[in-house]
Amino acid sequence: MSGPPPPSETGFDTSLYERFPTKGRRPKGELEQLEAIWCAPKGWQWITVINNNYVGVYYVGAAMLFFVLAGVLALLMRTQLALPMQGVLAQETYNQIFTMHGTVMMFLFAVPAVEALGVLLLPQMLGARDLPFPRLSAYAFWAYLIGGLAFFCSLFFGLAPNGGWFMYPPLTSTTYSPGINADFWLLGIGFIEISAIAGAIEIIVGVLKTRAPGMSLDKLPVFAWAMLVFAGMIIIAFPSVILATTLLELERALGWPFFDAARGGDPMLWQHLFWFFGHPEVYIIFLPAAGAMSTIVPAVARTPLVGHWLVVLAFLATGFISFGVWAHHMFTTGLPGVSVGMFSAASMAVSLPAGVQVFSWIATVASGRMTFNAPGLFVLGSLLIFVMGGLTGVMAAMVPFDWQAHDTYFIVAHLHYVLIGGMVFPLFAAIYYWTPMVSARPLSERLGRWTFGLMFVGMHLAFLPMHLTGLMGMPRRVYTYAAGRDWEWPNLISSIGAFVFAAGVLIWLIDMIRNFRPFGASEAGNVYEGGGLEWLPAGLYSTRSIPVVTSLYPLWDQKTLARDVAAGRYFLPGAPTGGRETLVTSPINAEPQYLLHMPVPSGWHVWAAVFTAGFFLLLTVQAYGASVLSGVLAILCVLRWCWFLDHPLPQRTVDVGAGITLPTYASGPSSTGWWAMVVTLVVGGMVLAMSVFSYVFLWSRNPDAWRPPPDMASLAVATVSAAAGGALALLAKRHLARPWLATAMVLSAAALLTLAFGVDLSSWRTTGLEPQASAQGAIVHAILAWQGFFVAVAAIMALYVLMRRLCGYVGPDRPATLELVGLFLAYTAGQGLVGLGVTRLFPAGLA
Amino acid sequence: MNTWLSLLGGLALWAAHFLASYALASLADISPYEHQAPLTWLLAGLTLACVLAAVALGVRAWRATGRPGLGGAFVQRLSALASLLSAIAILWQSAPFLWRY
Amino acid sequence: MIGLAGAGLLACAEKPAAQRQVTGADPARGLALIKAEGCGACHRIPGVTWPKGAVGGALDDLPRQALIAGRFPNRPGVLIAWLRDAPAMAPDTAMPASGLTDAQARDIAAYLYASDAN
Amino acid sequence: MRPMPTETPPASESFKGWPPPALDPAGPFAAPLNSLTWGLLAMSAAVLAIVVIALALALFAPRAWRRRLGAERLVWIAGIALPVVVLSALLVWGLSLTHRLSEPPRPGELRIRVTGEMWWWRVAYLEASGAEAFQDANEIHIPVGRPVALELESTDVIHSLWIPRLNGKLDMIPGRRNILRIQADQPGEYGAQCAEFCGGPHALMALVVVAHAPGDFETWKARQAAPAVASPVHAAGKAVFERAGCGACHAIRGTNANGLAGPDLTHVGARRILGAGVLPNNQGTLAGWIGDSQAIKPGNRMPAYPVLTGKELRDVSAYLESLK
Repeated sequence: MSGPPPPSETGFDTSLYERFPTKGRRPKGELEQLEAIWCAPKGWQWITVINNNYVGVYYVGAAMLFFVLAGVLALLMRTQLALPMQGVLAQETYNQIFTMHGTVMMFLFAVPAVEALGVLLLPQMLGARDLPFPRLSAYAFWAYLIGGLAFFCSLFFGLAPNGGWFMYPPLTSTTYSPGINADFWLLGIGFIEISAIAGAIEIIVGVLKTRAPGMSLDKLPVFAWAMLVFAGMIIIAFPSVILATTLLELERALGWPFFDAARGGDPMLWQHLFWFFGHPEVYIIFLPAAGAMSTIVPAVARTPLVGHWLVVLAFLATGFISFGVWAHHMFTTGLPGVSVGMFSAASMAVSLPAGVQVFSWIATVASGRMTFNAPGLFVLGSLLIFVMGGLTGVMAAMVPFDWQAHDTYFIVAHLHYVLIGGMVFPLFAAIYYWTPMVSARPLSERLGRWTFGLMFVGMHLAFLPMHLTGLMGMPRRVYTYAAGRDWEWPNLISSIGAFVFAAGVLIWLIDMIRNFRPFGASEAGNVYEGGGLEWLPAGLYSTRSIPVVTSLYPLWDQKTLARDVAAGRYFLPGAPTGGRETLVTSPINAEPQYLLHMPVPSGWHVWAAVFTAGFFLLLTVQAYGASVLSGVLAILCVLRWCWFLDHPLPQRTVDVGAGITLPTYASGPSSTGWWAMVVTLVVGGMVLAMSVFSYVFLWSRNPDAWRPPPDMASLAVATVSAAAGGALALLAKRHLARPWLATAMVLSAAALLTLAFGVDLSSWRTTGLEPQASAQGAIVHAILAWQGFFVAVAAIMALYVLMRRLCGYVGPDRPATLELVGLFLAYTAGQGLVGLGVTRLFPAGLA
Repeated sequence: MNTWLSLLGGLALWAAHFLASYALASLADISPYEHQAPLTWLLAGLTLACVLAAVALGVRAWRATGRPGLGGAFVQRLSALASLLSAIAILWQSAPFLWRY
Repeated sequence: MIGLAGAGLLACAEKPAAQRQVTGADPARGLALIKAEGCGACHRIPGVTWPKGAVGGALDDLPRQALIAGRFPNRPGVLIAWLRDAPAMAPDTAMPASGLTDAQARDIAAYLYASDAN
Repeated sequence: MRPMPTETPPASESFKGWPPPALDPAGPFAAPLNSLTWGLLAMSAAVLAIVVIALALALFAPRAWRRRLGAERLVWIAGIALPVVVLSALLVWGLSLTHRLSEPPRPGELRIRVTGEMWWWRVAYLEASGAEAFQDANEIHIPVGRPVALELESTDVIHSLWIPRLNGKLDMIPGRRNILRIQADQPGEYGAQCAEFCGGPHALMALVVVAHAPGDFETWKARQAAPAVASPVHAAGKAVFERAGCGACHAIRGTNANGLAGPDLTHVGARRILGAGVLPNNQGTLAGWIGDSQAIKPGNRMPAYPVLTGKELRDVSAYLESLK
């Protein structure tokens, strides 16, 4: 390494890496013990399994199931629109089907599919045994599968949502959507977002904390960079849609007028909240696919990625700038001139990083020897289609052109080009490229070429004419159109194209049925000679030993790596603590910090997912009693699940290989649990931030209707008790030497928070501010409800700590639980203070 | 921690500038004519400050690529380019507000 | 073989009754007139996919009906008079006086009679 | 033997799809949008050509070419420098055009308030002071050559008025008023469509903008402002109209029918198209619509009237058709 070695991040002596690969034979039975610990599920156990290579395959399978289902809906729509004034689908059925097509594709296929790709590939790619919280991603999968299937089945009862995938009120409010159709969307999708956020937390902590030693940021695979930015964007964007669906559900169920113009609300608030999530979501869908492309292109071109660091910068830039473009969906709503110009500028700037990646792929293809196998073809097809979609996107970013093109079939063409070119084709390339890693047989090249051919031709046949129909005046979401407007021939071509595309997908399905054999004893291996760690020979326990990483393409640069890893000559050849474990390393230089003891398969997270799904879906069908019961059961399952956690092992430190010893317990910023709690609180913070935005927005709509806040006395009492509660919670972990005192501090902190919330709520009730009466009443009560939810969770956590104390599980040897509860309670206090400040001091304080 | 700060600092500056100019633009659109000039000057000053800060971050990171820093030359180079590109993006984004006539 | 036999059987569906033929008229022009006048607002007419009105009777099997509007013998002359000025023949009908010329009425009658030939 | 079943409902030339209305401007507000569209299409074609050529070279060019292409330099030049230049130019063009096209209406312009209703358009012609002179439905009549300020509002859900040949689209949002300025250079009919999904028969919510030469716009306006002329011939129809309770939703100026829920029928006979772009306008279609409008435009707010006898239906539709 040129020059002095880089400074150590955690004080770990990197010269210890020279001890590897170790010499000599491994003790007998070490591998067999490893296989016994990471055993495959038998019989009913396949439901309770938590290995990422099982859950990952389930996840990708479920996502592709929803892709095919939504694709069939698209075929029904194209049959209806093939000729003018058809009667194939009744008006109401068509409206439900187009809403479901959009919603299922965006929420149940696109985001889960790329998340599933991450769950399936990241651990092996980063050289970890599994994800840091395997039960959390299993919970996220089961919640997604149950919720998604129930949501899709609403179509068969004619109860599917019919307000468009963006659900603009007032059409979707009670006055014009009295049925529970809209509730299926609001509760179903709001709930699916929770499983997406759970997956995102898992991926952030996984990429930052569980990398193989030596894999510093400059050696982090490009797909892992993409997943890191992808998960970060979910954490910032999804809370906005969760808040929006909650507010609309409150308006529908209790009549709180957030979006009802007559009572002070404003429909534009929904559009702001929805698109602040909506546009980052399409980049959330695009980034992992682009990461997969940047991994597959070097493999099929057999040369390293040109401009690797520029592509990584493109991910970071996309991640940030995509949060500044949301209003380009609202150019035709009469937004004032200046902000429209700003969003137009940002919408154009966001196309820059995409251009960087496209030309990096082209440069990589030029510098290598391209092989036209199935992944190669999908990569070239994706590149071409995505560029065409990106160009129409830049066109639509121009405000005057968007006045003509918005809500017409031109935009339908643009979004399908960008999504199919930017996500579906890369996903199919990824399926063909990585199937040999999980299946005993690779997919067939001949069928792969047929699939690509039909999908490529079908895609252009279907969506190229739509640019024309859009300019010919055909609006979006029309269940039929009058004849005599010359829209017949382009629509007929589009319908034929849709069926050709579907034929391609059908051939892919046949190929999967014939060749896809997962969970077998052996895998087909590195058919396309990729360079990443995921191609190391691996069993259920992932790689036999965790290698030291010295370059970006380890398998290309170290020929003997595979043999040494399989022979157990690196970290963790066996299972020092006799359980499932992996290495936790530091975020920047990946220096080993401690050994993470991981859970074994259990049913609790599956029951928790079932009851959480039950809570939301029973609420949708207005079975309130059963829903509350299901909710309580879900909480109990989660608490039982937590009971397994935070039990330090008898061995305080263990030898993880070549005499290097690491602690087996950690708390504070170096522990994975701490990072997961911080990221969760960022999600809560984003919901709070969007609530404050909503509060200011609704105030700006009619400032004079705003009533004065309650008296200062209640403000003072609530502020003091909230602050005291927060301080007590943070100090509790310092007094673990006397467990009873620490527990008492946590309990009193929760009590103080409840007191603060009670004072806040009652003082607002005394002012007579009714939530149904005005927008102010609605938003103030919404902020109070969100704070009340957090105070309730804080109370449950405090009681949980009490239970732990009664069983003797609170002591100086295990600070983690108390530390995390302290963090949560402190955040709740902070959130209470912000809520108090905003609702009482703004605008009264300014006057 | 400062590695992350230097890597994401430029882009965070862009985000802060975006939120500020969105708030000022909304304010400008609903406030009477005589308030337009001071708001424009306010944003011009803010833009200048953000651009200078981003460029400074970029130069500091560029100079650090020689010295062995945490995360090595890769992160330093990334931070430098991220900050410089953020400066350009900030200028780009203030154009609609500053050039309104 | 069975398919061929089946097709053969289908071919001998009974021919439309000979006497309901309108000579010297163009059904295509009749269809265009039907659409221009908007007869679909009240009647379901073969060849007009939309609108399919439900105020008047369906005209799918007009050639085989014995009576027009349940009152008059179904012959070309009567149908043409009915098309031109129905209220004169039945004061309580909802069908308005269309003001069609004789040639236009003949084209429409030709189309309606030929409408179930396929 | 029978012709292909392509039926053509009211093919007034305003709804012709070819040439594409968005590329066939007929007024000063739409012309710059058209030139911008062609400019953008040219830019997109050029950039796509660059990408396709680069990709083809990368795949099939001789080794020497590919080595030059396969360096980070390509990403810097084609991926960063070129787009920044192109996008900056587009931004300048876009911002200036946006600014020029969003000027507020000048005083003295004709003001028409168009309110989006669930699946039809309420059109109110306003005096200079803003007071409502008279109401019409599903049609906007404007004088040629003069800009007209359409004040767009909605009382129920979000709609969007889009007249492709005269200007871009603008949403009608409850609780807000947006101003869409249009101007037609030639007399004629210009088709318009609701562009924001408003539930139910959103697909059948069309509108016609009729541009008159200045002379006959005044005569049209005068005749429209006048109340309905009660002719004795249609007394029977008028009686049926009152007895069936149509006055509860519809208004006919000059009679005691003053309902506000439905469209104003004072001059319904003169409308070019019935049911917001759905049916040609004659006595037969009026009878069909009154008899059972649900069969024609499912989900619309007008109930069916099976209670009327044949003669009553004929009388009331004759009466309405006479209201020219």
